[in-house]
Amino acid sequence: MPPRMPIESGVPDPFQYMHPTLARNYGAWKYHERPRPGVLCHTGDSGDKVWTVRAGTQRQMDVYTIRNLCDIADNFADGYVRFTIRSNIEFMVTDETKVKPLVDKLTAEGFPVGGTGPSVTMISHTQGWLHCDIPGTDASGVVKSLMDELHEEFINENMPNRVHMTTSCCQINCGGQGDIAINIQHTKPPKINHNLVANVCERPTVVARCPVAAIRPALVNGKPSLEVDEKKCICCGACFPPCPPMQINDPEHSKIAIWVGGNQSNARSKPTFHKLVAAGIPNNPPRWPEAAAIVKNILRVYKEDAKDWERIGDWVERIGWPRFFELTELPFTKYHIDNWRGARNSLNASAHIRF
Amino acid sequence: MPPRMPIESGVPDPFQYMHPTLARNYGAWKYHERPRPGVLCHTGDSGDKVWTVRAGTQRQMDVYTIRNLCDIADNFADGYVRFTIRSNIEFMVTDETKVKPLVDKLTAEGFPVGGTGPSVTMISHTQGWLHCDIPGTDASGVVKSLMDELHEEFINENMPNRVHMTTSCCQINCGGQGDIAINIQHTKPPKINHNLVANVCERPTVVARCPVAAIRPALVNGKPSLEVDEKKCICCGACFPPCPPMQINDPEHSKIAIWVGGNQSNARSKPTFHKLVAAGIPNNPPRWPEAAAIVKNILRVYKEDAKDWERIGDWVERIGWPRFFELTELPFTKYHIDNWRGARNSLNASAHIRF
Amino acid sequence: MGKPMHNTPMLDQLESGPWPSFVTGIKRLATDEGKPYQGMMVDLLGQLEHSYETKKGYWKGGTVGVIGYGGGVIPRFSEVAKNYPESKEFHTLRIMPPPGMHYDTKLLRDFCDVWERHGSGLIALHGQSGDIMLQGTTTDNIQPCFDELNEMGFDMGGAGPAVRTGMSCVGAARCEQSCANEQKVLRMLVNTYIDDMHRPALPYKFKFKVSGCPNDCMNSITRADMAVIGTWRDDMKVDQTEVKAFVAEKGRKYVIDSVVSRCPTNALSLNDDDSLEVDNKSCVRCMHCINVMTKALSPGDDKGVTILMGGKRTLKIGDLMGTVIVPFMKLDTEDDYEKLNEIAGNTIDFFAENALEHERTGEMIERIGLVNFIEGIGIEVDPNMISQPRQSSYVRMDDWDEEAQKWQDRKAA
Amino acid sequence: MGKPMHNTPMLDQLESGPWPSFVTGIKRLATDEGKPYQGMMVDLLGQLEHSYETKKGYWKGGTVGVIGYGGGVIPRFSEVAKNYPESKEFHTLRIMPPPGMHYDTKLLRDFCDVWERHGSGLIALHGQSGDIMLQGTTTDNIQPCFDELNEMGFDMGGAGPAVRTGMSCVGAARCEQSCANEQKVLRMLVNTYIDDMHRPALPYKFKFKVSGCPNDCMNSITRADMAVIGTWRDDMKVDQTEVKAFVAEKGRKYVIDSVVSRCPTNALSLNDDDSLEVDNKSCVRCMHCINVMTKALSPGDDKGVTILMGGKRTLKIGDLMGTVIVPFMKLDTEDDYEKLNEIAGNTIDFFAENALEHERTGEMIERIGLVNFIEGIGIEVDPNMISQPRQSSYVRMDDWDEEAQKWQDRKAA
Ligand code: SRM
Ligand code: SRM
Ligand code: SRM
Ligand code: SRM
Ligand code: SF4
Ligand code: SF4
Ligand code: SF4
Ligand code: SF4
Ligand code: SF4
Ligand code: SF4
Ligand code: SF4
Ligand code: SF4
Repeated sequence: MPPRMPIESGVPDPFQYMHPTLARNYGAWKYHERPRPGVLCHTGDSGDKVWTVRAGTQRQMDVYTIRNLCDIADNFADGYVRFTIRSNIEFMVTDETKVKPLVDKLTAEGFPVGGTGPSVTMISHTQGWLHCDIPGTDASGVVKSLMDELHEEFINENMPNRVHMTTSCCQINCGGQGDIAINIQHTKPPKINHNLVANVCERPTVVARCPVAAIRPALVNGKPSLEVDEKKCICCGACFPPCPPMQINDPEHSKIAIWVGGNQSNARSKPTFHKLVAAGIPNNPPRWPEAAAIVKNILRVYKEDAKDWERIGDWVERIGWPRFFELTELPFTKYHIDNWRGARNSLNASAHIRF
Repeated sequence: MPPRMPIESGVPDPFQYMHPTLARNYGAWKYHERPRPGVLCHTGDSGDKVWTVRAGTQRQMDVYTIRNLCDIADNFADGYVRFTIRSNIEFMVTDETKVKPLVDKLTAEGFPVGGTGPSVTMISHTQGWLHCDIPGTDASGVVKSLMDELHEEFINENMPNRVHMTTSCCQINCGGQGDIAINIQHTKPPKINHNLVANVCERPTVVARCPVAAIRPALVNGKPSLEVDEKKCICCGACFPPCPPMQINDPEHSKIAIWVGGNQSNARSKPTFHKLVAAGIPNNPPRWPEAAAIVKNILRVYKEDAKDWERIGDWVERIGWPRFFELTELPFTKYHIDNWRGARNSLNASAHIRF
Repeated sequence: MGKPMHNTPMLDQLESGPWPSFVTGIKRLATDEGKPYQGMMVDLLGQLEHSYETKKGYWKGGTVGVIGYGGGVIPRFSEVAKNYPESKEFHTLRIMPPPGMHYDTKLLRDFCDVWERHGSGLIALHGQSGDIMLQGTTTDNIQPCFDELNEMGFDMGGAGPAVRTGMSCVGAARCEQSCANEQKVLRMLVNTYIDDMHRPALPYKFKFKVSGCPNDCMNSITRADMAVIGTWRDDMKVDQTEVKAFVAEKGRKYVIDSVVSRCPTNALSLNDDDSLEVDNKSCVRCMHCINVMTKALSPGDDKGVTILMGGKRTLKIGDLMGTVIVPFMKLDTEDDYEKLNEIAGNTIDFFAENALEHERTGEMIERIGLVNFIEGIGIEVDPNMISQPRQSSYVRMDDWDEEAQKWQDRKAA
Repeated sequence: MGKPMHNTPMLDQLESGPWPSFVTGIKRLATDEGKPYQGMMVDLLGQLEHSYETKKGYWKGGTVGVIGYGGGVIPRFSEVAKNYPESKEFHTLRIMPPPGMHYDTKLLRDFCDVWERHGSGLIALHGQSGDIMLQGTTTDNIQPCFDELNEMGFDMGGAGPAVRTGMSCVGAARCEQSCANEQKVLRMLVNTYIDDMHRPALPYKFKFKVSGCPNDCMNSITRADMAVIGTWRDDMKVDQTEVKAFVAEKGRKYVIDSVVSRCPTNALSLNDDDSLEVDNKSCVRCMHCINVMTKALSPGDDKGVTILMGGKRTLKIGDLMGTVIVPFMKLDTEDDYEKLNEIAGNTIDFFAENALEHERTGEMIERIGLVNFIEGIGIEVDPNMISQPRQSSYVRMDDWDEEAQKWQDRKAA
């Protein structure tokens, strides 16, 4: 039998799987309301209304969990669902009376209903030790630990504005920019296993990939290997994927860093990158209590101090970084001051000071 | 006779020359008003009032002009004056009835009274052909030409906010940042007079000074000289002061460029640098009509379109650069887009677009 | 009886707490008597616990694929297979979902069934690039599994130096802010350049993301090489009755402080009669006021899209934002879509020819300058591309006059 | 009869028009029968006309000075002295004025008299760095001229790689916004480091500028290596009666749009009763609202200064802004002033030792990084120094814990 050649069908047509009310009102929605946390109600130009119930998932789901969600959709929500970019699942119903039973059922089955409006929604999520070849931590574990602690903030809408958090299990950062980002930060140069370099690494590639040109070819014990200028090395880990013997991950020295103020939406200010606020945090499975404490503390202060519609970044812009560090009691260090040559843009070139 | 050694007296004490009412109320002023263009009235905590009459000068004054101003001060203003950073002269009087005669006298003597509040005040001013060793144009002439044309805007307060303009007669830019800056812009690499290089230039110094490393030592006709890589050269003119045989000034190719939106004050936004809006403008003495026309046009549009208290930069931030180019009918070119590696900060990284 | 479980005291701690637990899910699979994946999942848990204990990962890459395609599978081989032999291969298949991630339950059940037969039973919905990630199978199972999914109408997503799986927001399907037909844009772009997805030959990855409005729920500006974002060109729609109702409900002070003062360009003014004045020429379509007063305000009727290019995350020169390349284009007719397609095609071609190995579009633009890039893809300069003109006089502008003329000619045309 | 005038048709055109004409002034000197400068000014006009015709400058530098000092004279020798012999030397003396540029007429007349005897009769009030510029004299006349001025109590300004003449705004002498004793700060700084002005031995120039408030009428942030700017730390003063009067006069809409919405940090809110609420913790002391409502609002009582360093104009790496080095310090006691003096001294020392030749402080800071600079001058990190913390994770932070401890210790102290 000749091999089966793929049908290059590409991205499938979504309409075949879309809730019929969504398909019918496609491009003709008028406004929305949030009758309660976790529930949206969209009204179409046609007068049609659709209620969406949003619930959290663990993203990496076993088939039983998925089938359970399908059962719920079949019984309570016309048999359709969609997923959000943050791995929340959404059930659409056209009959308002179905909302409460659906919410109750999801809650009973352990799927928290929430994540809408000014809540802390699901943390976006990368692979970690479960699957990636270069992770410094386990994204799924960090997220599970944090979401357990933030459950109340997920199922309520008590924040000043949406909180979009992210995780990344290495400095490549597959997780996105976040209001708060919890990311691996290496603090020591890679340790080289010189025996393996010759066989496993494309040496010119890895030399070229180092952003600060800290790697040079070298003969070690008579074998062709690599050498790292530890003074130059910024511990970014870029050398590790193309050259696994350049071990950057370290149980002790791969730390967690926390960044705040990333904002991808264009609402108010232009999109902004998140900024370093805390580092040197132990990478401490299975519950990462030190990282969780800092995140919760930042959220608490934000919740107390920010005004309606201020994202974390907007809030800090208003109150200023000095006050952010004061309120959160996080230490400010020389590492917060950017030091590359173009960093001038991050300096305060004004008499704008808050007291 | 032994040589007289200097008394290193430094900066003199100003109180000995200060109007007594200013000295008496030093540090204790309450508020000010502007009873008419060119006139300020400051009220002290003591209840003292002082009227200041501001008039334009040509900055580079002959002793007769200065003595004339002294006569006016003696006759109308208690014998005291001060100068502003923009070479305007200020007369202080404590008696309101003296204001009008003083204004009339100054006007009669050809010193325009104005430059206060939302007016176009005197353009700050550099040396040019009158004295500097590296000028591409004559600052005094440019300023005289422009101020003649802007006279009405100096003696009235019809602008949305203060207009602070500057000139610079080479790309070193001794003139400051300006709401509008009228500056020399070289467009061709320096022409080297190889016969003179060996004698006149510190060759290593000039090689080091080039910001893009375009200069290298070379033997020309057997003599040690310099060579410019014309592909790299950005025509900045930095090589000319230390090496006059590298002639950067060119009657044809040294052009005028106009920049807008420089703002040194911290009011509202942080201080900002001015930005290129027009270049390739002929350096055309004695009246520089092309440059003057562009400046006047920008001011006209600003005056028509800006809101109260918007400096030129604030105004453009509100309406956007596309609209600035639309309203002024100035061409937008690839040269407006910055091209150094850190230029990313000047790109529009958002969906913020105005229509 | 199935394979016995390893001791997993650390992972066990992740079973408690109110958030759904991936550990519980994996354990369910590991105790799923008689299922092909049971042993694999037992050892997976073992290896994962080992990672938790030692704080290190134990997967390495390799080469695994399906016939006809050069990418889409993320191969994983265990470095500790001696202790955890059954999960020694644990490859992931990336499958492209319907745009907007809409599913009926039949489809989801079908996915489960296929993956129960050929894989681990563990599915991630979805990966950060939007793929359905079928996580964990052996080299042998890849081909039959993919064949079944492909028969169901699904196709492999991107991996390696290739066009990648794209994402689009729920948009027109359920959002009043939508200014674009997100799914159509996404499908057209990815499906036109599907060859560059399935046979990776670009210098590096290339991602499309589509958001229906500047709220950018797909994070396209920071995470896509080519971001397409819906917007509008005419005046926003203002329902003054709803405005007044909003002011009445919230109070003037609240409206001034939360809406008017927060407009980034001071384009809003509250009139003394509680109606709202909008300076549409200064409005930058940031969405803030529309978000807050969604019943009173909405996007205009003359809709289209903005295109930004060059966004990416950290590797090599730090995070880069996408920047505006096409400030506005209509997407009404098929010709309009064709034009969009061409822009994408020109960009991919230019990228293929000019980027260095392992260099993203954003890094390339940074290296060669925006002007060279847009000239290369046949786009003309526009002041919307910049937040401000150059501030440094250090530039050579010999042919200013010619360049100025180009602009004049365009304006006259 | 004096020397005949050259033909100056181009310059003549600059005699018309309403603005005072420098050409008319120079002509007056050139026709000043019997004055020592007459011939010089005739030829000066000739050379200047030649420049206007040919669009080129004809001065070159050289070395001229006064006994005891290494700088302060800008020597100018004509390259076209053959045609304009009497202005073949045309040096400028830079003399430091009283801070705030206050004069009585006697003093000005004295300057005129000295310059009539020893120079060209042409005086620029003032140079862009604030000097009284006595423009145009011969090498021989420099010393006697300076001697007379020095006897009058005036001293030479800066030139070359030296501390330069400084500037301070009119400030406390006639401005309600002043938060500092500008003239005292300026005199102290310049006079303490006067040796570095008069005997140029720094890597490059070093400028002090002082503004009494953040309106920065001296442009200190963009034009000084060390900018000292008055500000306040407590709450701004609000006279609610005047606020209400202002609202009554201008209307609510105007006040909202011109004051409230323009506050850069949304620190203002107009109450429903037309009083103004100020969030002083968020206020950045930008001055805008105070400028607009000068009767109603004013700086607080707890005054002091902010210090910024590194501002300069274009040469070599493009314009640089000064950046915050000391967010706030009091200047009440003599000890406070001494502290300010020390900061300046440490900075000049560090600059002298660490800057490259012809490198300004701003360029040095850019090259070595802000942190190395502040450590070098003995200042500790402060979040007010930055507009935002780092955005790139590419940094080595091994000793985070130690650095964090330093902050904790400072906070505890
Ligand atoms: C469902 C989803 C799109 C999808 O295709 O899946 C979505 C849906 C909506 N977004 Fe979103 N956003 C979704 C992810 C995002 C993201 C991306 C992300 O989460 O990583 C962003 C940009 C994030 C960022 O900037 O970091 C995003 C930025 C916004 C904003 C801007 C918020 C702001 O003020 O900065 C709005 C406007 C608003 O809040 O009214 C918005 C508004 C909305 C509205 C109200 C639009 C509408 O009228 O229907 C939708 C639901 C509301 C709710 O949750 O209350 N959406 N939204 C995503 C839900 C994620 C989740 O499960 O929590
Ligand atoms: C006299 C002078 C200071 C001196 O020591 O000589 C001065 C004096 C005053 N300035 Fe100034 N400024 C003076 C140069 C400047 C400069 C520097 C310059 O002109 O190059 C700036 C910064 C320029 C810049 O940003 O480009 C400057 C930025 C301001 C501002 C901020 C304006 C803004 O909105 O951006 C104010 C506030 C205001 O307008 O109320 C101000 C306000 C004032 C006030 C109202 C302060 C007061 O309460 O007395 C003074 C006079 C008012 C008037 O003209 O209406 N002054 N002022 C300078 C007059 C220059 C001239 O002859 O025109
Ligand atoms: C699976 C996923 C994380 C997740 O759990 O969701 C992921 C996982 C990996 N990413 Fe990623 N990236 C994933 C979305 C992203 C995103 C998010 C996005 O697409 O919006 C980004 C940031 C956006 C961007 O493209 O910059 C991202 C930026 C990277 C980079 C850095 C690229 C760069 O130019 O800076 C690398 C490194 C590389 O490719 O060399 C990378 C590399 C990797 C590799 C292939 C690691 C490697 O080089 O061996 C990871 C494979 C993990 C595994 O075992 O499956 N991944 N990666 C996401 C893809 C799932 C999917 O197909 O849906
Ligand atoms: C006279 C004056 C212009 C004027 O007409 O007012 C002036 C004139 C010259 N400047 Fe300047 N600068 C003058 C204020 C400035 C300012 C303004 C300021 O101080 O606020 C600046 C910008 C601020 C700054 O310091 O960056 C300025 C930035 C320069 C530079 C560039 C310095 C840099 O680091 O980028 C040079 C080039 C150099 O020194 O190598 C320069 C060099 C020169 C030289 C010495 C040209 C040279 O290298 O041979 C000029 C001598 C002209 C002459 O024949 O008298 N001049 N120069 C100003 C000094 C008068 C005074 O003492 O009061
Ligand atoms: S962030 Fe790093 S470790 Fe985590 S999935 Fe992405 S590439 Fe792998
Ligand atoms: S960790 Fe980064 S900086 Fe260090 S050697 Fe590797 S690639 Fe270079
Ligand atoms: S701007 Fe240039 S030409 Fe003009 S005075 Fe300054 S250094 Fe001389
Ligand atoms: S003009 Fe500037 S860039 Fe050109 S050679 Fe001279 S110093 Fe270098
Ligand atoms: S990006 Fe805009 S159109 Fe798309 S879901 Fe978000 S708010 Fe709606
Ligand atoms: S959409 Fe944004 S920019 Fe436009 S008026 Fe509303 S708040 Fe202002
Ligand atoms: S800087 Fe401030 S204190 Fe000094 S004159 Fe200007 S407004 Fe007055
Ligand atoms: S001084 Fe500036 S920052 Fe402070 S309240 Fe007034 S406008 Fe706002």
